[in-house]
Amino acid sequence: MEQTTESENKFDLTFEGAMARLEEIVRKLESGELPLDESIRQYQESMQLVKFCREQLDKAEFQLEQLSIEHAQADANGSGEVEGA
Amino acid sequence: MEQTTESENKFDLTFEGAMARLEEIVRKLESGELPLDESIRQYQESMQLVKFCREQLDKAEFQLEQLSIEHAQADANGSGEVEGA
Amino acid sequence: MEQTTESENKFDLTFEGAMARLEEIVRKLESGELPLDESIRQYQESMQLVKFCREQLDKAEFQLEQLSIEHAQADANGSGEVEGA
Amino acid sequence: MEQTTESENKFDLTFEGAMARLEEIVRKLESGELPLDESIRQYQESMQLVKFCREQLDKAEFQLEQLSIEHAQADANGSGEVEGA
Amino acid sequence: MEQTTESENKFDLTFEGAMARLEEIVRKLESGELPLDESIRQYQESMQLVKFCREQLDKAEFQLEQLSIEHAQADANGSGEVEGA
Amino acid sequence: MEQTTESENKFDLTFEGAMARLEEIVRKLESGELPLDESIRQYQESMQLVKFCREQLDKAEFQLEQLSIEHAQADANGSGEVEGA
Amino acid sequence: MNEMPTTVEQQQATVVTVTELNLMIKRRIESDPSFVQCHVSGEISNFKHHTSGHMYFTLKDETSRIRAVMFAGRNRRLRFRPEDGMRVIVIGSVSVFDRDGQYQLYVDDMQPDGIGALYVRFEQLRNQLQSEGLFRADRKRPLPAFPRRIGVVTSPTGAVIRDICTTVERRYPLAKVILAPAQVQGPEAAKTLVRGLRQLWSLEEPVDVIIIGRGGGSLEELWPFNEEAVARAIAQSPVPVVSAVGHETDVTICDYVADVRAATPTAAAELVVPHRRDLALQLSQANMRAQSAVYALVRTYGQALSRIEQRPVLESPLRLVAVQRQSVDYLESRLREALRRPTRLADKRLQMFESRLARIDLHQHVVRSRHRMDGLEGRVRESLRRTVIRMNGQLDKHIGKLEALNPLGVLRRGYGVVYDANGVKILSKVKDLPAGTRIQIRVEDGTVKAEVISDGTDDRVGEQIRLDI
Repeated sequence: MEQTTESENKFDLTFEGAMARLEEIVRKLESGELPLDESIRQYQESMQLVKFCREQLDKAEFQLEQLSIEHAQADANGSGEVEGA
Repeated sequence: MEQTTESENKFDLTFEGAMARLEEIVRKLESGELPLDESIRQYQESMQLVKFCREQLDKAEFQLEQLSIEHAQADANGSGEVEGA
Repeated sequence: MEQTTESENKFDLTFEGAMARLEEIVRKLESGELPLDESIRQYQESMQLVKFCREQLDKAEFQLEQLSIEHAQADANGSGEVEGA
Repeated sequence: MEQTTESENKFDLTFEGAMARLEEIVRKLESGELPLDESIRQYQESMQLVKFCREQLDKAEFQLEQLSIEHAQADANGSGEVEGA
Repeated sequence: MEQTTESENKFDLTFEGAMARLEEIVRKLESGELPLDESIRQYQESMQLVKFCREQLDKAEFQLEQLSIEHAQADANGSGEVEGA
Repeated sequence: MEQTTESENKFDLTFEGAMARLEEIVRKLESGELPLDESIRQYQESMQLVKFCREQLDKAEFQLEQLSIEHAQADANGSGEVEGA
Repeated sequence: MNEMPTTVEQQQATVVTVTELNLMIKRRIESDPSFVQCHVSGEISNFKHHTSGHMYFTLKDETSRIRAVMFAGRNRRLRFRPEDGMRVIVIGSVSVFDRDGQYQLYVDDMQPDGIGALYVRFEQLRNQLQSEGLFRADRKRPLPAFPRRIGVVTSPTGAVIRDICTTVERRYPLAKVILAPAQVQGPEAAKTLVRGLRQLWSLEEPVDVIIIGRGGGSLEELWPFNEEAVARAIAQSPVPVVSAVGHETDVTICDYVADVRAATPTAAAELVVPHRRDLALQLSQANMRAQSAVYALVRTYGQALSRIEQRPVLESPLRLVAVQRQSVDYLESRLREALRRPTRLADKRLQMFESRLARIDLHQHVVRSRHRMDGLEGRVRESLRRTVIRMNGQLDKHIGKLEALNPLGVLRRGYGVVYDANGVKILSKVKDLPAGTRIQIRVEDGTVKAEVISDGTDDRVGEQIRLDI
């Protein structure tokens, strides 16, 4: 059930939200003010956030790649016409 | 349905409007201020705008060329008469 | 119908009006401030104006030619008398 | 009809008037302020005026008129002598 | 029953709380002001606290171990994709 | 019954109380003012007190040793894991 | 002679030099208007025409004479040669020739007497009309450029009309000459001249210009043209008037009043009408000017149109698009550049977090905690251990003392302690030990049970022994 909650959490989570949360956690961890178990929980969360962000980034890069290719093709066709004209 | 909306959108869109929008998107993308997924959406839109602008330009060039040819022909006939007179 | 309107337009148009309009259009086109489609419309109009002006000039030249011929004949008759006096 | 009007015009026209009109037309034409078609109309008119003046000069016959004087004895004699000269 | 109470106790107890308590006990013991039996009781308590802390630390170490492994795996996958892109 | 009283006595008795009583008895015995029987009673009491104290101390030592063993065992296990990590 | 000094003395205050006196006289005379422009009649004598051109003579009558001078600038216009004995009327001013102290008449004009009276009238009329402003330049009207009808007031039989007709016919036959016949000399002449002028004005079709004149003659012959009536008629003329009276040297009042003065009738006609040759030339020029102007206009317009047509934007309209295309290309290239930016930025940031996370060593945290805990544990144990040792020490001390203080320690020296049968109560008094009492005796190495055999007696030995010690 915990797993599910996390997943839902991630589902709603934006990349930027995750990054912001990550920032907060890193800051807290760096401050060394957290209790041990809290540190571990936060560290754990940070790992999940990193994973989530990395995935999002990969997905985004892939999409951009795709778009770039599509557009390059469309362009090639388009410019071909123009130069031929 | 999305496709249709876009088409309608483009129908109302002028070249200049598209260019302005494009400029705005490029600026936003360059600033790095957009959320990641928004970046991708904007990039996608910008690609369509580029395509639309190119099409408009091609169309314009074609029209100008036609007009220029028509005029050159009319001129050739016209000047012929004048020189003959 | 458009053709008719243009023709009527030209009917009212003087050579000078056409030249002034032409100058204005060229200036606007050169300024690069016109929207693309407006540029094309203006270019179209400029071509029609050039044609109209050219026709007017040709007509004027033809009339002058005619007058010159008429006058030369009249002169030949007339000047004969004068020089004889 | 236009021809007739011009002829009538000429009929009323004095040599002096014609010369003045001619001068005016030449001045206007040289000023370059006339529209093209008006220039040609004026030029046409100027040619007619020149023609008119030449004709006037060519066809004119000198006339002497002597006013009668009741008391003057030499009246009839004087004018007779002059016209004979 | 005693065992249960301790567990409950421990349940509420944080590592940091336990350490603080331990610190306090040490101070008391080192002050030499405690009666012997009290010393022994405190000693006994301190030993339980030590046990609790040790367990906590062991648990933390285990969790960290786990996270480290997970992360290393995720990283290996993730970075592989990214670098391939 | 005496035994019980002692035990009860001892029950209430703290190590420190016992030591204080011992001190007092020693002082009294050293003063030599006590009648023999009283001396003997006191001496006998001192013996019991010594025994009580000894027991108390033994108990404490036992605790120390006991935990020491436990700890050594736990340590052996724990440190093994930790160092292995 | 004797009186001289006094006279001289009397006049001492007002002594002047001769020069000054002559100057005073000169000023006095010249300031008197009756000596200015006065008409004087007399007979010439002692006439001398000096080589300088000046004329010196004496003017005299039966009873008197005056010296006169007429400077060259004045006498050049004389229409007769003055000579001795000639009666003349002169116009001039009296002044003093200060070198000689002589007053003399400075002659401006001179006429032979007889006509001299007429001359005076002429001058008077001329002054009169001039003062009325009839000769003013601004009254002079321009002649019409192309007169249709030219009125001429002159003798129908004279050469004047003939010359005018010939000239007009030759130069400008378009103009019609209308002759108003008039007598040009004699007593009736002025009247007929005025009538002629009026006739010409009142024609149904008015004339455009009038020439009035006659041929040359004596002053008397020309006199009608000096008559006031004629002059005023000319001044009243609604059309410009050209006077052509006599020869060039003859000046009449008419000439002053007329809008233009011509030297001769032919000259008058030439002034009044243009020459047809000039007109033909003018017409040709006008024609040429109009033509070149209109051709120039068409050419200029043609050039202007060509220039417009050659403007780059019209000649190559694709430029219009080219600029925009560049903009699109530019934006697209920027877009491509920006493509990876968001992910790259995000990636960089994420990497930063990762590296910061990597630096966070929770393990170390645990290790430190463990150390701290171990430390605390050790301290607890050490503390307790020390307490136990200390307490043991204290206890041992007590025990040591107690060992020495064992009240039964004396037993080792041979003492014994008597207890009751139960071994509880110490019995140290004889009275407590009646015979038969069961007792326990504790000695060094144990306890024995015994029974008192006999009652004891008071024994002080023990005391003594104790005291001995």
